[in-house]
Amino acid sequence: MATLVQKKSPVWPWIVMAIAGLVTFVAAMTVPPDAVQGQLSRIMYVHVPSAWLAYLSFGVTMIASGIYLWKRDLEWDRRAHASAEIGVFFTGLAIALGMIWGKSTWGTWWTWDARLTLTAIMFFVYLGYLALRRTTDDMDARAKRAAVMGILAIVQIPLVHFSVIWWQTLHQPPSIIKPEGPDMDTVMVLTLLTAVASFTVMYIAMMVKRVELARLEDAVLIAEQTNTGPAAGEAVVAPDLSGGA
Amino acid sequence: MTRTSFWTQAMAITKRDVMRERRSGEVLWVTLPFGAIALLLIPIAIGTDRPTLRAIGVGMFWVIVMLFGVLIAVRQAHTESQAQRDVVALTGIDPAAGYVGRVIASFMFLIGFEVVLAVVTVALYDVPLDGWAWMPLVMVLVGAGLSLLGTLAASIVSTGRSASALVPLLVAPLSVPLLIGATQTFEALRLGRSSLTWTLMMVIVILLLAIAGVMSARTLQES
Amino acid sequence: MTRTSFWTQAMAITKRDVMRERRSGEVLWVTLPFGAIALLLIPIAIGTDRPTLRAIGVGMFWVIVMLFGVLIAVRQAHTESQAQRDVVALTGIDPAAGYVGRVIASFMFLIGFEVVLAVVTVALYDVPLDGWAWMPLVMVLVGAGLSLLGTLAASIVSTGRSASALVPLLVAPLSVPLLIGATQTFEALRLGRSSLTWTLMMVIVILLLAIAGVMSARTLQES
Amino acid sequence: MTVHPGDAIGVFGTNGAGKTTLLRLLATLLKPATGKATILGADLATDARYDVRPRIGYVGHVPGLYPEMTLNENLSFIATAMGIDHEVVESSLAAVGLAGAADRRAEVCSHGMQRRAEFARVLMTKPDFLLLDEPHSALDGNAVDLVDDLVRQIIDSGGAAVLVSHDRSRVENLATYSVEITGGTIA
Amino acid sequence: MTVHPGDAIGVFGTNGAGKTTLLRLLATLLKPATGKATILGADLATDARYDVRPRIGYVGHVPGLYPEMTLNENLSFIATAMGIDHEVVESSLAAVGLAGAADRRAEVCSHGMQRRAEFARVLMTKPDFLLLDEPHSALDGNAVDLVDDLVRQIIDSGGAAVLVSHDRSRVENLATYSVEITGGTIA
Ligand code: HEM
Ligand SMILES: Nc1ncnc2c1ncn2[C@@H]1O[C@H](COP(=O)(O)OP(=O)(O)OP(=O)(O)O)[C@@H](O)[C@H]1O
Ligand SMILES: Nc1ncnc2c1ncn2[C@@H]1O[C@H](COP(=O)(O)OP(=O)(O)OP(=O)(O)O)[C@@H](O)[C@H]1O
Ligand SMILES: [Mg+2]
Ligand SMILES: [Mg+2]
Repeated sequence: MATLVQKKSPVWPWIVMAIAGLVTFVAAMTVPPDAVQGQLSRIMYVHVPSAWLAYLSFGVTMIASGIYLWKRDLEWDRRAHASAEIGVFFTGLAIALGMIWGKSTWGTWWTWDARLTLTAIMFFVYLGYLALRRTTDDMDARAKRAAVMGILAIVQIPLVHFSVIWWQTLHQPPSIIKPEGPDMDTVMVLTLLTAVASFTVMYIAMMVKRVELARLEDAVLIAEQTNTGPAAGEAVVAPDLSGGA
Repeated sequence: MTRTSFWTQAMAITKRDVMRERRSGEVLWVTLPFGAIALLLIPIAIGTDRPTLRAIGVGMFWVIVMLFGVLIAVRQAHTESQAQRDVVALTGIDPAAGYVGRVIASFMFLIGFEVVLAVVTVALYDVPLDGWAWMPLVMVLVGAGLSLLGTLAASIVSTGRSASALVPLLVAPLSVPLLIGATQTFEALRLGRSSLTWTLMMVIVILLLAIAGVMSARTLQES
Repeated sequence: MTRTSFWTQAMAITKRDVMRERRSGEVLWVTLPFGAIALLLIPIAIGTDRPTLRAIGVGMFWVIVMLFGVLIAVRQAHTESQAQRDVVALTGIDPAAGYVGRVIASFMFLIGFEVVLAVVTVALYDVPLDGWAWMPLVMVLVGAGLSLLGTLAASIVSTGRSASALVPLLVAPLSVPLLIGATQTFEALRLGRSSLTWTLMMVIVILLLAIAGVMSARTLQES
Repeated sequence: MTVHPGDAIGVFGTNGAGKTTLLRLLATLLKPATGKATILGADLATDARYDVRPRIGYVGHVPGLYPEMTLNENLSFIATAMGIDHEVVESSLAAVGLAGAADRRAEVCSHGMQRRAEFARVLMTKPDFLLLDEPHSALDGNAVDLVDDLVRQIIDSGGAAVLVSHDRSRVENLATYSVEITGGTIA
Repeated sequence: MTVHPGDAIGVFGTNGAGKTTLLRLLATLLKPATGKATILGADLATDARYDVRPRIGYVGHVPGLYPEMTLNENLSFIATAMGIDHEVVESSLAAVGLAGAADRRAEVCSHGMQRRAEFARVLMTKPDFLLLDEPHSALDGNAVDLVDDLVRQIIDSGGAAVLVSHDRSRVENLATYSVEITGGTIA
């Protein structure tokens, strides 16, 4: 179990996260504003990468879950867990920014729209994944149940992505990943790609940190479970026969 | 003692579930009437404007089928005690056979449920009957999908504290493609387009669920 | 040992129900998400046509409240074993106090349920908010009616197995006046008419249910 | 058959003979179909039986605890409903040796611990008439002595007890006399 | 601790000591958190434990019957699943004295009858390794002899048995040796 706790916790991920955040910010601020939407279109350079990184995170969760079920190595379970948690964070960010954006362009915080609703469902599904992990302290049982859900929940992604094609709704249809190729201004595409790249780097740094934390959590759990303390049966003592209550 | 085949085991489980339902009448006497009441209450609540009712009838039918159907399929999570589960586990039944057996039983209840509710819907909502020839197929697909999904969800949560809390979250993501598939099939037919894509999507979801359920059965049986 | 008052007994029961709910999270984590999911699935199923959604939003809200509300209130029929009922009966608690205590607990859960679903409905359906000032009153009336009704139904169920068949038959006719009352109140307000008649109707139903519940409590307690 | 104050009656019989049914009848939990029975002065066929309920201490063979509530909460609920002081809850649990497990949910308590908690409940309500169904099963040596003690206390203070059991030797020690049930008839 | 063929081990301990937990572990129903255990040649921590399940005869202290099914249906379900002849169902029920109650729903059977039905199930599956939790509770004199008989049969034919009980004298008669559990440790 000593392997779970590293002697030195790396500092570089923190630095990488800060730099990646800064790059995204600078990129979003230097690009010329959108002709129609004005300054607010800058939100896009955070909103869209957030959404995509959420996909990436959940994809990694699925793959790590699959590998866990195959190898039964808890390290993969920790990766799946870490990635799901980061994915929930990015989904939340995408929704929050989308709502702010929506308030200014559609005039409402939230509206019935297939993508919005399905994104919200996706958020809750992965919250459910995290909740499922809390229902037991048995690490193997927890890992197995979570892995099954981690794989199943992936159907959310195509659902969210294609929802705009399936229904004509308010939300932007895909403008980059689609059969005819991107139809955006080159500068905007480049900025977007920069943002996505730095978000991906940020994701990797977050993963390193979160997996490290997960190892620590597991180490604590193992310590708790092996050091049983006063045996369970000792809660029961001989009855007091001196005359009762 | 001879080790029994996969299908013998699955059938034993199905038979048990059917028998328990016949004795308790949970689906027949509680879920089914509640579903029918739901369909009855809707026109009362939203007003009996015929065009509106016609427009929403089919959709409502599927929503009620999804909601109550999932409740039917997860019921076993609540109706089996630890001691009963222990006894079944110790027969050495292949957990995958157990999964399949339970799915088949739920599927049968769901088909019955769908048929009765379909009749109620047609009677109450005056829905357009175009594409009714597709109805049996879609019903079977939805029934299969929901029973696979509900049984899987029930086995994922069957142990652990406050586990039932997770059922809706597990069920929601996968029931959405089924719902979309079912409603869009009829929408496509109405608009004269091909509904094959939707059917295909449902078939894929069903296959995924079946594979997931069978593969994870042993894993999930352990506490 | 002093014999306790009616209200002490009722409050003991309420406290027990609240504690069991807090531990199991059945309402908070299962019924509430299911209700919210139902509201989410409806637009997916019937199409995202905004005027239609606006038109049916309020009605849908009440239908979901009725259906799941009754499920919340009858849940206790399934969650109490014979041995547990025996223990409670032998405390000598007045069965009417038991009924009232359970109703109060259900009422509290239902109000929470209504508030959350109301927020979801407003968010998703963009419903017109005229007459919102009446909302708290109507919510309280519906919550009271459903908890009285569901608890009564639950006591009928717990007296015997085959009795559960009666629940839908009991619940349907009595929830209809509540539903009509709730929806027509807002309809009347929208049309600028007085909604007093509807409110009065709900109050009468509630009184009838309360009397029926209290009077039959002792009879229903025996097995 | 009459049970007098100070009596402890042992009831024996084969499986399915009707012992539990008799006990639940005496506990006013079942209504007699035919025949007449009076308990603590109240006719079991009339509503008067409700009034004597708080004076009855019944322990069935299945524990009636709420699994998701702790032992303490389970007993406190009964105490509130019956107007019993909350300190008595703790002292009763301590008396059956469960002081250390009072804050454990009933569902994680072992079978014997749950049965002990049931006896703590009876201890707490100080009944005049004790009805115990297989009182010694699932209890270890210490707890068995406790139950015997409880029965003696009740009968010494003018109460009565009916004990259903298969453990003849132990109950016969305790009982003032015994009856045999076969096929629903008391011999 | 090793159980050899032909051994019957009595396990004793106070309430909450961990006897039931030990038994469920041996029955492969729980997975050991730490430590190593092997049963019928299969390591309890690996998937091999599934293969030995049909050879285990476990009776817990709570009956695992489906209440709405008859005793016959309950046993037939197990028989079908395990490939046992249906005549054996009837003869097993008859062997525990339940021939007359075979078509009664489990929920209307008395506690002792339900326990007898559980033993009929074990009789039917002819296990090599018997795990009984408080086997004598709720059973009348006849049935108790029956259980003792069952245990002797199994160990005579080369099987083994572990009996958890509070009834020391009876189990010590039966057991080849006994162990004591306190606070989760086998003494
Ligand atoms: C709460 C509100 C919103 C949510 C939950 C949301 C969610 C999402 C998601 C999940 C994606 C990723 C889609 C994919 O590529 O598969 C996305 C992309 C996008 N969103 Fe939003 N969004 C919201 C509001 C908005 C608003 C108000 C706008 C602009 C008016 C907007 C513009 C975009 C654009 C341009 C994309 C990139 C589309 C693409 O190229 O694929 N979003 N949004
Ligand atoms: N699911 C659980 N979670 C946590 N603790 C548990 C759980 N089940 C049992 N325990 C605890 O483990 C201990 C051992 O329980 P076990 O049922 O094995 O006792 P036992 O020796 O069989 O006692 P008894 O004689 O009362 O049947 C008890 O203290 C109990 O509270
Ligand atoms: N709800 C019921 N409906 C019909 N018959 C029942 C019901 N409950 C019990 N019986 C039957 O009544 C008879 C007596 O049951 P009872 O539980 O009183 O037996 P008992 O003497 O306590 O047996 P045991 O020693 O096994 O506990 C049994 O034959 C049983 O099948
Ligand atoms: Mg009995
Ligand atoms: Mg035990």
